[in-house]
Amino acid sequence: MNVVLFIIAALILVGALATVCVRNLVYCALSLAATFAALGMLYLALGAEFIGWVQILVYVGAVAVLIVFVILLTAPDRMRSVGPLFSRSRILGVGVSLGVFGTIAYAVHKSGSLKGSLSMPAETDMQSIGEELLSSYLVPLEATGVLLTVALIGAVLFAREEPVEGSEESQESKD
Amino acid sequence: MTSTEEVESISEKSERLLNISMGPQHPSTHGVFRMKAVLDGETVVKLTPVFGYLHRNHEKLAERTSYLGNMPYTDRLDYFCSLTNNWAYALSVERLAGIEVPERAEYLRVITAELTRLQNHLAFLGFLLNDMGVWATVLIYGFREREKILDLFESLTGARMMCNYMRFGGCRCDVPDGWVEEAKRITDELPGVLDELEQLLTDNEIVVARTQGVGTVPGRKAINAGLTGPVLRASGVNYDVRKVDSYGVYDRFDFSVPLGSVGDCYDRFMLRLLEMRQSLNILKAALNELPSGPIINPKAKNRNLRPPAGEAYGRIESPKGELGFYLVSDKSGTPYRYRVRPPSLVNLTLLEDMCVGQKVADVVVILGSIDIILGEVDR
Amino acid sequence: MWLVIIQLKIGIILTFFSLLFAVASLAERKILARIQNRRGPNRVGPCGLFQPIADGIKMLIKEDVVPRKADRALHFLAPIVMVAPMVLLFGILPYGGGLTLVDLEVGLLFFFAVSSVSELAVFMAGWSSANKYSVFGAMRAIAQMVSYEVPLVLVAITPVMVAGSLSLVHMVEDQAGYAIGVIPNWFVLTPWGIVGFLLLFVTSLAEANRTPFDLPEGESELVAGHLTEYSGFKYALFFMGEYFGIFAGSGLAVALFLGGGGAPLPLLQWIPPYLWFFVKLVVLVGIVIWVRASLPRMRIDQLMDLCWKGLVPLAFVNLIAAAIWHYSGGGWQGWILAGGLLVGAYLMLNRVVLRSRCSWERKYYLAKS
Amino acid sequence: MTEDKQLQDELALYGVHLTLLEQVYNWGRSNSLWPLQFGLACCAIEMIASVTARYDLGRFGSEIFRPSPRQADLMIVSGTVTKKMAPQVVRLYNQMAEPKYVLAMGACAISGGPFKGGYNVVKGIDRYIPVDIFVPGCPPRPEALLNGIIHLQETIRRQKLSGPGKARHADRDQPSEYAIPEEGGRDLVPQYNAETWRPSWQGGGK
Repeated sequence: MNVVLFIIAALILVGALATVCVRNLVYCALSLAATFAALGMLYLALGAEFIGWVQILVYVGAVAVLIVFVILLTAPDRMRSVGPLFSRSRILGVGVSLGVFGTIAYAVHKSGSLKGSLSMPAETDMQSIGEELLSSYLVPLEATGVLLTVALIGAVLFAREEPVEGSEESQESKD
Repeated sequence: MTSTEEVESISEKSERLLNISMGPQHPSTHGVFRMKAVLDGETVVKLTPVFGYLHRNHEKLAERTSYLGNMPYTDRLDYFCSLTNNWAYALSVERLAGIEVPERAEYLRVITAELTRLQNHLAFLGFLLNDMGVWATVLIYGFREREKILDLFESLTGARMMCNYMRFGGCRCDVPDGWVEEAKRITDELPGVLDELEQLLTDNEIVVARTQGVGTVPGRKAINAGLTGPVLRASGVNYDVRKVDSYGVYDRFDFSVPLGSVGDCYDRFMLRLLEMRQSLNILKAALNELPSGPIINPKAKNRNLRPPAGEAYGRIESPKGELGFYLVSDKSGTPYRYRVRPPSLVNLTLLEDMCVGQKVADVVVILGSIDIILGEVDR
Repeated sequence: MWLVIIQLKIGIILTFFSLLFAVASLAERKILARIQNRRGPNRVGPCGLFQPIADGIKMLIKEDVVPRKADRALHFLAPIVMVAPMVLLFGILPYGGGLTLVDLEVGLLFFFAVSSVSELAVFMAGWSSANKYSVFGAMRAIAQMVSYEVPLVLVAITPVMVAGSLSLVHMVEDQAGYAIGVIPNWFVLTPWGIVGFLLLFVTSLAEANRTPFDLPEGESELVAGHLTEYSGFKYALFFMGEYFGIFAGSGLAVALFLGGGGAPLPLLQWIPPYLWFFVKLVVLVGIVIWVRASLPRMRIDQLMDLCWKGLVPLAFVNLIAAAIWHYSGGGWQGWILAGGLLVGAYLMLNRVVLRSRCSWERKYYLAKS
Repeated sequence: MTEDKQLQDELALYGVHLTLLEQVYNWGRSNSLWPLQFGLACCAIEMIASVTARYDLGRFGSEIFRPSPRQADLMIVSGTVTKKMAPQVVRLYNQMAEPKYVLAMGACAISGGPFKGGYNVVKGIDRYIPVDIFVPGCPPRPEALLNGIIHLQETIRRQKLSGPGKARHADRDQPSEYAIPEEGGRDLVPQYNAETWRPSWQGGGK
């Protein structure tokens, strides 16, 4: 089991590094998709079937595809190369990443999951996930839904072009 | 929008625009037509037609070929409708040389011309639907019926497509035995086929959605651009050379000219269906009333024809519109000037106006609804 | 022993679908030909049966052209990414009768998760070809697949709701048995099931880029869309991926709505369920081919309109109808309530979406002079 | 090859049927000729007619007209090639994947046909690309096209993949792409591709 986990971890690392380091937008996006897929595999290897497939469905099937779509729509010329690998403010970058790493490391250390051996949780089947979501976590779930809806509407509002006089908008109303 | 404004607005948004070239080898350009399109997403911003990929120097060749020698070349103008091309050319030469045509020949001309119209429109429906993405089904139905008509042509003239049938002052040969009966049988059969096609297509939701409101041309604009034929009549303009000029013996037949109201692709498509029904009426009457007599004016000279100096313009209603031949003679054996007025080319003039603002997929349908033949466009 | 059986099953399933691919590619040409009053391939082998073999040989040995400006790696990977997930999908279809390979608890989720990867393949194909038509086709394909995934998932949720499980096997079991002794308990024979089945069929046509939704490779507009620059075996792989997509989509429809391997009559239950499953699947594939021969293609805006203004709302209403049906016990009240809701919604959507763009009635004048 | 053939025949007498890989290869290629969807002029209509119900090219497995040259095996040059179009025709040929064949359909594609005297017509497409089958006629009837394709199939079945006289696509010395002519004032430049055609005064001719 451990070997599998290590392979997956290596895949995730390579994918994530490629996402950041490769100088080709499309390759970045595809490596990101590969990273997501590897993450999904990690969940699956840990026995969390539901979350694993959801990870693949949502992140590979939807998020990565949308990223790719956006790249296609917005930057057809700049797809093949984006700026230099390292930004100018290296010290700031190192600082930020160290900070993030420290926070996560502290949280993991504090949570105590590193101490004992990793105990597999009892069967987390669909049924229990659904029941938990709709009973204990109903309010967060609904709140997330509302938040997403608001985000969606906001995105539509932002994306919509200002109607220029005599443009498609007015033409459509004529039809 | 004037052209400079247009260019400016295009360059403003140029980052988002995509230039694509459709043709000369493209599944839906009906030959070697080419369109340079500028797209904003799926919408056409600008469209430039590029002609000349099939420029076969028809007119230049004609000016050094004898009058009769040009007849086979006219077959290859609009290669779907060789017989109407023949007729238009014969008509102009007859006007130039002052040749009378016997009655039987006139009837034969009407019959062959209407048969040509039928097979052209049948093929048109198929090509239009092909452009809409039906995998050749309607095309093959159309061609199935067309083959029957081509059989008639073959037994009459010896060739399926390049008939070379008309002569100055009449027709080349008389109908073989049983031809008229066979033609009658096919004319009786065709209404059923048309019903079938109509059932298949006119109420098809996707066909309606793809054609209605697409490529609309108002009547006034169509007149100004010089459109003719079904494309013009779809915009509601009552103009049919068969009625206006009543060349040949068209004044003896009872037929009407179908007119559309909106002028979009759907109207153009429907007009063809309706026109076929009218053609069938003419055909039926002509086949029944076919008089006996000579098929060619015995006094007419075909070989070494040297018409008196002058000029003449003969025009007919070809299936695609007004087909005219303008001839200038200097008493020699070859035309001094020979000019074709091809309906396809003139009908194409509004292509960009029809297409701008529509989707790419519509461009293909609009082009299909105009019904062009490159042999005639590029000559 | 266990491993041997699994391998045997995998072998049977893969053989069946590969054979079905060969037969379907021939059948498509034959059926199209018959619809068009033609004969279709009949020179190679008896009745043209070896035509797929000839095509396969030719595809294999055809030169593999990679355009100079193309991205070689992605151009090579795209067909693989296209076919591989489609093959995985066959693993979870509930053939029944012991042939079912895996009974995943989250089967449906697996289906959508894996099939969504093919969108990336289309993008990779289109982008890597460095051809404007390819990029155009890829953009259309992605827009179309992302949009149609929404109604597809919404429709697939209804049987989940009723059966109370994401497992396809469980869903088939839920449809076992017969009402009044003759009518099978398939979901398609409920008001929400009919609507759901039709929606699923339409959306999976769109997901597989088939007529009338074959815009990404619409010949008359985009030459061959994202496949324009593919030749030889890579093209064949895409072709195969498309067909496998159709098979998997049809298989899903059979499992969700047509009772999986259930026999249509109690009398016919002696026929093994996997045979029924395959019969139903083949019939659906036949309908897909029939549709191809007879419908024109839609336009991109109409496609999106149909999805977002027609199918998505209808799928939502269908979800509610299924809930009503479920809680009303499924008797005649269920028929009236759920059926009425669906018919009402359909009529309303029909008025709003489909008819608004075009006026059907046209007047034509017949001028006498 | 002849010895092989003898051996094969002898073995066949004893009920042992040998099939050479080459035969399978040629059989597959010859029965799956997908033409390029590409019409030039009048002949294109007869080409379309040959796919339709009465003639049905599909019987020979060739009804799949691929619009993209990458997936096509056979280029039917159906009609007059003008000087404006010739570069595109050659380019399309270059874009096709090997093994590829060219069928010159009709008088114009073979020699310029009735328009040979014109200033804008290429006098035969074989000046620029190697033509495998000529189908004469103006335009050839669909039956003639079918005949041409059947002949082409037979030619393909006879092709050898190695040894002297091997097929064009198997021969590394034979080019797979040809120079694309360009507009050059009076005529196209080059006037012909020397690899495929030579004027008669240079020992050309069929």
